[in-house]
Amino acid sequence: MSTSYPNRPARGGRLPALAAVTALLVGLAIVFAFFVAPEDADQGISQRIFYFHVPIALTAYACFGWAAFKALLLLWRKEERYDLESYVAVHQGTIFGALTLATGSIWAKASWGHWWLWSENQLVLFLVLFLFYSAYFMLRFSIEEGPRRANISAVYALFGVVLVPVSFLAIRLAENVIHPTVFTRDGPQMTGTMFLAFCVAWVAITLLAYTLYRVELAGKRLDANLRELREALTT
Amino acid sequence: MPLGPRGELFRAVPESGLVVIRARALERRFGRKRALRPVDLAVERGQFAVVTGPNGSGKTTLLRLVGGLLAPTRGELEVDVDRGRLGFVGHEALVYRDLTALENLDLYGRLYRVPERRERIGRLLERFDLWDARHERAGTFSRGMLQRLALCRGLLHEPDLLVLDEPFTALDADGAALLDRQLAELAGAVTVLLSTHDPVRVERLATTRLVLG
Amino acid sequence: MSSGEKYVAAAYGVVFLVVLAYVVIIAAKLARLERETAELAELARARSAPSTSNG
Amino acid sequence: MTYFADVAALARKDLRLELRARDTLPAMLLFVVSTLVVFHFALPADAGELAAQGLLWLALVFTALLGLARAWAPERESGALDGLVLAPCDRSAIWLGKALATFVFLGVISAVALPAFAVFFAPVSWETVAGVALANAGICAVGTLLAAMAAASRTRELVLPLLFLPLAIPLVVGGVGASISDDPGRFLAFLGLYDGVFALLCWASFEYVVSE
Repeated sequence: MSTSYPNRPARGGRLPALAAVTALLVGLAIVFAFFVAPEDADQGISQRIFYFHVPIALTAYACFGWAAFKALLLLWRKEERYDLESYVAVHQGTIFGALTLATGSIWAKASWGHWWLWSENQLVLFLVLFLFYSAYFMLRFSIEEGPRRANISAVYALFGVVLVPVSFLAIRLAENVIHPTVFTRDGPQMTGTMFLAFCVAWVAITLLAYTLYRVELAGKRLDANLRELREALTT
Repeated sequence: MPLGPRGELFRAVPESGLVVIRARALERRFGRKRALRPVDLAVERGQFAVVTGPNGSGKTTLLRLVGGLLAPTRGELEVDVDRGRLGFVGHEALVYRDLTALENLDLYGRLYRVPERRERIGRLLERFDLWDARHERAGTFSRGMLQRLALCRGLLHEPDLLVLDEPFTALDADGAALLDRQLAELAGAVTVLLSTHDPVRVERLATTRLVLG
Repeated sequence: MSSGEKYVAAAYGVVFLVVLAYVVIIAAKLARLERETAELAELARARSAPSTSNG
Repeated sequence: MTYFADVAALARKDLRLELRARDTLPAMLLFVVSTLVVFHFALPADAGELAAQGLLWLALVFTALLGLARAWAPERESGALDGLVLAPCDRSAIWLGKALATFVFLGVISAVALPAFAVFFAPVSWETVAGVALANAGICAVGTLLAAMAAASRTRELVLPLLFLPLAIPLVVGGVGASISDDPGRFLAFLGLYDGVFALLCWASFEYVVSE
């Protein structure tokens, strides 16, 4: 295990600038979603939830992917800082996963009158992933801090990323046999401006996730540094 | 013998010979608790290093680090021994309770690629006075017999480096004498890192001493 | 507000609330960190100049 | 060639331990049969065969969980895992040996559970048997590694089901699908894919679970 300190800020501190740009973009995304994009022909206003729901889902996938990437780096390079980065990425992914479930179920209620639809593959997949990654925290907090916990958390994060396509396939297979679909939903046809609103929202939400990731990482590193300082001063 | 910054004894940079174990400011933490304060150590091939210190000073942690069972939290550790060429005898015998002594050693013999496995197991069991109990389950062994079985397991594959964590515990008089003879035989040929509460017993053999604070 | 509008408001509201909750948690952590650094600074001062501190 | 010799030695060790101690296998056999009986009473009278098929898979998954909780018990009680980790053999052999032994145990359990199911509920098709075999392989591959993770945690029996169930969902989908769908081939192929993908991942990552 190399001895690079885990608490050196990896890259420069342009966090405030990042946060400002994110806030601006999120505001822009809302403006686009509500005022620029035309109302959807058949779904009406409830279609506007789509502009946040799908980008949040895509961002959750990105967080889980990022966590697996950092986990791979930890196992390969054995540098302590990747453990913290992988953990924070999983934490972000779980938050956005929960948001996906929340906004998704509100959208389902608005469009089809049911809070939960087993036929909605995306939602079911996120439910499975949410259960999986919640277990990540149960596992992580039940092992004593150290190289062993870092390795095990990393391996589990790798399993998560493999589980995504496998579960998606399973849910699709289950769809027409075990749970015949009740509501068919063809992909939302998007006009030019709708697609633009979607893209702005996607960039905004991704940046939001990255900002929160950097904020939480900074917080966790501060914690670690302070703990070391306290130890140095009190022993 | 120069004294280390924290008063522990270690050899200066060894002139000749190959360094088998080198630790620089080696530290290990379990969660918030620091189990091993920064330690420097250098042991050459064929040397007999003795680690002493009160309970909780980190002797076991240091030996498990050298054994490769733990990774350092801070500092560096190089152990120039291939995996499988190291014999580790700790507080636990690392043998299956429901397997007989013979079955345990046979399993380890296969995994450690020991040539002429049966003969070597037979000789070791005899030397450690366990031959008559070879078909009995390890679970029925007394602590002393388990410790002797663990020593057989540790020596089975003729290791280049032998790590012994307080090996004399639970051994009765003739068990300890038996271990003394065994260590005397090995000294010089095999590099040994041994932790103990009563250094006098191995004083004659020791070439390097490390006192943990 | 039609039922559709209620749901849209609810969806965006949930997102806003979660982000807000996140900011609140980070703010609380910041406050705790501030307190801890103050404590440590105190400790450091006490350690570096023991004679003057209790004079 | 020594890799498979190591795996064989490790698997034999587990089988011998189980024959000696005889504590896990009988418990699992009794558990699966009593679970099926409980399910009978849990099913409403007019529940069709479909529901029953689903319950078979539920019984198999939870029985496997019981077995997996005990998978690393001998190593944990004796600390012998340290001895195995220090051996020159590839550490994935430790996983494969344990997975094979667990597969044999699950095979014995299934050999009792399937006939019992046929007697209690509904006849068992060949596709179901194939599905059970493939699912058991997946359960052993993934479950053995998760059990090793759980073994390193303080709340072992508590955390293992949480780790295992999400990963078992695709297996249940594949298994139930193979039992009741009119095109079981697709589901059996999916189970095969699951086994292949996760066995490879377990094989590559097991080392990091048991060593530092």
